[in-house]
Amino acid sequence: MTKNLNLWVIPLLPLIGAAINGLFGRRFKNALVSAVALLFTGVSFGWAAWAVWTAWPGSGIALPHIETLPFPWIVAGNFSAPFGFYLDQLSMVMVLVVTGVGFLIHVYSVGYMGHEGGYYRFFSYLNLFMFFMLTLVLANNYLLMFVGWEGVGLASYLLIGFYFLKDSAANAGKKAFIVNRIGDFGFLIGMFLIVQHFGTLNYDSVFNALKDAAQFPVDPGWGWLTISAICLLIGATGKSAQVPLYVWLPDAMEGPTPVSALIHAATMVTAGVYMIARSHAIFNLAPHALELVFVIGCLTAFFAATMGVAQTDIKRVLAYSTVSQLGYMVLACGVAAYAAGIFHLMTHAFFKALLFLGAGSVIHAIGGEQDMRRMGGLRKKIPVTFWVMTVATFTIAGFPPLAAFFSKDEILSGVYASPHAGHLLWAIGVITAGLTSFYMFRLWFMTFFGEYKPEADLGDAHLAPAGHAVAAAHGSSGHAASQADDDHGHGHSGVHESPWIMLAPLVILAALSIVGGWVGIPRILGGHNAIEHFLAPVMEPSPGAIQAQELVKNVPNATEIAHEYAEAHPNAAEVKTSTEWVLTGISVAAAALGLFLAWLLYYKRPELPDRITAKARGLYLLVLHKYYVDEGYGALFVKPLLALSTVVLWRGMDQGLIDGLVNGAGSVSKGVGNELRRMQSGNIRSYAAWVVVGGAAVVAIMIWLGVR
Amino acid sequence: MVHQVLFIVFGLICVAGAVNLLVQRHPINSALSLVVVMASLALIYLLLGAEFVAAIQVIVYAGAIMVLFVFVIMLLNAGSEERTRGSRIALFVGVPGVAALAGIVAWLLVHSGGQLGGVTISSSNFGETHNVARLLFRDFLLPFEVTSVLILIAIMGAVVLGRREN
Amino acid sequence: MDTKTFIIVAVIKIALVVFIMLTGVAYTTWLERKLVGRIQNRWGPTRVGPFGLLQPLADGIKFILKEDMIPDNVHKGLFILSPMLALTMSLISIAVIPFGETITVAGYTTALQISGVTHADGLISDINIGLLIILGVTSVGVYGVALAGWSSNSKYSLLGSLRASAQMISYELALGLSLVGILLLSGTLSLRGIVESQSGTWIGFVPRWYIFPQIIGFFIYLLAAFAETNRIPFDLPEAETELVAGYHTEYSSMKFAMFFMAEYVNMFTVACLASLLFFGGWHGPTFSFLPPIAQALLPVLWFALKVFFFIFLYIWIRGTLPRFRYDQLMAFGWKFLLPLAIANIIVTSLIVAWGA
Amino acid sequence: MVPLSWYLVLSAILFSLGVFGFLLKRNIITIFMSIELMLNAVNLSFVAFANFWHSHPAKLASGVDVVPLSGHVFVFFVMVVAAAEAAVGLAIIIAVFRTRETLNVDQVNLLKL
Repeated sequence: MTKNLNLWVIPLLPLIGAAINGLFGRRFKNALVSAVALLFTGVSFGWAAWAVWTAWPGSGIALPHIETLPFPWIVAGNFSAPFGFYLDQLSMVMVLVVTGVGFLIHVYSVGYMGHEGGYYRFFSYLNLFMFFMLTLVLANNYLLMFVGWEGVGLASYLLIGFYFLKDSAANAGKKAFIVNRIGDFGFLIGMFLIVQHFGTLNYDSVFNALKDAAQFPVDPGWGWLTISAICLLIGATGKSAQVPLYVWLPDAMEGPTPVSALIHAATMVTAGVYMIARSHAIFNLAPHALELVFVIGCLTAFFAATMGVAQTDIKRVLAYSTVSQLGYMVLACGVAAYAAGIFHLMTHAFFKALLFLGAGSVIHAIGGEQDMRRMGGLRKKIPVTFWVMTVATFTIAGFPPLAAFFSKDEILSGVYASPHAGHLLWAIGVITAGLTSFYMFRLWFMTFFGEYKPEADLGDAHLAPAGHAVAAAHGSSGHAASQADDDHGHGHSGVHESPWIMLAPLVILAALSIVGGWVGIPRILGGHNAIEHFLAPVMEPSPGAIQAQELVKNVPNATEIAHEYAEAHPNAAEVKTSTEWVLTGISVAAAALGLFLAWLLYYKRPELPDRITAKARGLYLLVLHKYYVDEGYGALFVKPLLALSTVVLWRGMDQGLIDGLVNGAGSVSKGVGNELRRMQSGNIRSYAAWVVVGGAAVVAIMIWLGVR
Repeated sequence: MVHQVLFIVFGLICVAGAVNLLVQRHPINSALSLVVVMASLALIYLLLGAEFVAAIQVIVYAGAIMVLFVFVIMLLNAGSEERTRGSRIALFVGVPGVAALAGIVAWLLVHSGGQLGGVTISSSNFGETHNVARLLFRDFLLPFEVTSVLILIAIMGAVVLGRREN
Repeated sequence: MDTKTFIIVAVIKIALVVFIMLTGVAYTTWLERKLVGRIQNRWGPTRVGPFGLLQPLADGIKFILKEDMIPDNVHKGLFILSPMLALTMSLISIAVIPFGETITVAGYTTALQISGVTHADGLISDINIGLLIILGVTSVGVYGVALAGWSSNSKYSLLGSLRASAQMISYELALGLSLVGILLLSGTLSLRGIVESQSGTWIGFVPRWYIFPQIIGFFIYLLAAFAETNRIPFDLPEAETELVAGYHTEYSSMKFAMFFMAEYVNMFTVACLASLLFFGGWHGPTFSFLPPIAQALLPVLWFALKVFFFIFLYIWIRGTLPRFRYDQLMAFGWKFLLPLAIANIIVTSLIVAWGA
Repeated sequence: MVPLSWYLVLSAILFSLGVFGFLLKRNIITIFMSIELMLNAVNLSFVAFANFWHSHPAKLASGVDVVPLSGHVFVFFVMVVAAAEAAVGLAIIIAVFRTRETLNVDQVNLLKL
């Protein structure tokens, strides 16, 4: 008897919370609003934990555990999409991450948003987001997942545009939504193809069907399987901000910081990776698609990292780092190391959320200032935040004991081992790792070391106006808002540590980002890679990836098999362990190099960066302006679209055709009327003439008929 | 032979009267020429054996309607027509129309002239009053009554229109 | 009987009848002036010839010799045409009036009627719509009067002609309808046929004349006829007191004479018609002892007597009755005579239908 | 024996003259008279055909044999209609003259009396 976990409670609770806050929030006091929000999210987290605990593998409940609600949702002919919930190892991880990190961020935002306007609105949106994310994660078919997918897009739009009075925020929200929609378009096409070929969208039936290789052989060329995989990939790039459709994430920083933390670091952006991981069976049978995946992943990782280096806004740096880390995850999925990808996703959720919340706390501390050049020397003023940020920075850079070291290493080794162009990708990966640690430590040094210079002139004209305006605008709103409750004078003099309600989640996250990695310690370092085994049943290896598995990973049942294997193939193992060590060493070295450079440029000799930028003017500008991608898109798509719609649709069609027709009909009848009016001249003899002509005509016709 | 001579004579009188109707400037002259036309038509009817119709033609047309016309012309005494430039349409559309009409009819008559037989001076009491009367009051009784109603309405109309608004 | 002889006979008959008619007209004028004179207790013309018998001749010569003056800005054509029109229209009706049975002269028998035709089998037939023709001609006769007044371009004559034509049009109706009674009884439109149908007698001595069954018809006819000929009670058009001479004011000499003759010929026509339709035409007691030629002419004598009676009636009435006012005249015509005539027709047709 | 077509030609000529008068004349009464002329032309053809059917009995398409005298009856009805029309027409002409002081048809073009 499979125990009924009624999983539907988990997403429903945040929905109820959102409804209550949304409908009655205006009349509630802030405390009550936050109480409601926290209560429902907390209970949902508890329920999820209980559900995961009861359904833990080996606890008698067969995974994947599917529960479908009784009432039908969409039934059309033989196609039906029920309200079904799907719990297996992958969704367990995701549920825990989403509810856990989500709850912590809720707690944090109680403090952070305390003195902002529209408090109840913020929390109802946040709860709404939780509802949609949980639906996405727990759905048992692509359609319900798509509902979550769109819902999450909506929530991100609402939250990015929270300060809707600011044009830039509204535009950013709009941009995020539109870019996501473009991605969703691809996802839809993919779903259509799946429906066409499988007749259903339910995961279990699709993946079981894919198992028998006879009916669905590996798709060598560009068959429909590859196409559908690519379409799913497009959806993922849209949602997880990969190369072509990443432009919305940096602008999404317009929203309040907890939003960026929750949505643009921990949960929403990972949806794409989750989707790829979830539909790994499809991708495994489409090698070309996989190639495309890891190409995009690698590109995104590298470029985002380079862009991150030149940013001066603290949140933008973190945004680009998110994009680059997501690039890593997609790269992992690309080389069929899905487990590694998910592992990195989990650890990333912890330290990236921590980084964002830390940055939020910093911004909160100095009264809303986001530009790093105006920060400095905050080490002593906000010590707790400093230590928490230090942990996060060292984690993301990839230093050994911390979480990211393990997950990133997993990915790099997976990449290294992958048969097609593994070594090149690995090289790029390591360079990106170096860059990542460089710009993180740059941020670290600029924010916490040196002296506090609130009035630093941001005179560098070449800075993108948007950024500048944003900072100023946000600053003012921040000032205004903080002015409201911050009694002691102008913001800069009153640098104060954030209240404990904000610091507690930071500390927890810091602990998690330290501990998080230990779950997946690789075999060579003594661990038995628990996360790997945990996810293995979900991620049965694709044919293409089997060699990689043998090279790097042993079979699921613990180290003894590994040892036998090692004896059986000594050299493979040898090669394997020695290369393993080498890889790990190189990645740590890259991280250290990044630290040293950052220390050198931003602590030791702060004037160096200006000299370097002066020398490599062109390159610096290029990077600063984010390779002119936004402008490119604008010119390539937006302007022609606008031109098309004004010239062709509006002027040509609407004005010319439709109005033309309508007015034309009017003027034609007027003209005809005018002509005929002359007939009624009152001149009797003209009437006579017409009568005669008529008579003649009738006679002629009759005769013609008669004679004929 | 006599029939043809008489027909041609009366026909010519008819046409002459009709042309005179057009040519004359003063309506009284054209009215009288119309009376001549009607009288000659009455005679042609006699040729065709239609005695009753001829008599009625004389009494009703020549004797009543034309008298009415002459009476109105005398009463109004409007003088002869002045040469106002008439509507061009009448000339450019009407005249060709009539020409076309006449042409068509003439063509038809010439075309089918052959098949139609001749018309003889009927000696028998063909068009006598009692034959026409029997037909009129038996087969065509309803139209007869309807025309009487028509006449009644015409009389009322004439009275109402003719009355001087006081 | 070939056409040549037919034409000769016709010409002779026409000449004879016209001559008799005109002299009759002339001497009617004399008779009228003598009678009116006697009525008004004076002698009338006595100077010219014994008892003024040559007076008509003198008048004739006078009319012929007088200057034929045509006033200017007069519609010349119509001015001259209208008297001729009046005279010819009135003369035409004589052609249809039968005087008697037949007469054989020099072995050739012919009907005593201008338009009468004697067939080989002795049957006499005349125009079978004679009455209609007379009605037609009288209605066309209106033109003469109307045009005369209008063409002489003077107020009085115009007013006179308008009144005359209005009067004649209105009374024409009554005239026509009054005769319908007789048609119902006789069943034919030809005058000879009507006269034939009046031969014989009712209960012995009463002659079968239509005067007795159609007494109302007779009176309507008489009044309408008087109006048609513009004679005294209805002679408003040329009422001397009001319109100088009515429509023939501007006329002089011969044209005036024509109008005058036209009027008297009309009187004669009316008289003949009355005697034909109501007094049985030439039917009268026949005396066997007369020689054949006299025997043949006796009916004509009867007919002449009856006509003379009516002419006498005309003149008698002229001498006694005053003139109608115009509205009385019109009202009498439309509101009294016409309904009466229609009533008469209805009654007669009921009797005939009941009889059949 | 006169061929029927002569009568029809005469009728056509009279009719055309009537239409010409109807078109070219400017005096309302003259126009009215030309209409009467047209009606008379039609009457002539009726009577001519009546005589023609009398001497050449024929059957209608529906099998009913043609009644020769119907021509005369029809002429009778035409006359009645013409009389009615003349009466009303002349009354209108008088009314027009009373307000317009002219009988010229070109001046009477205000679509009301």
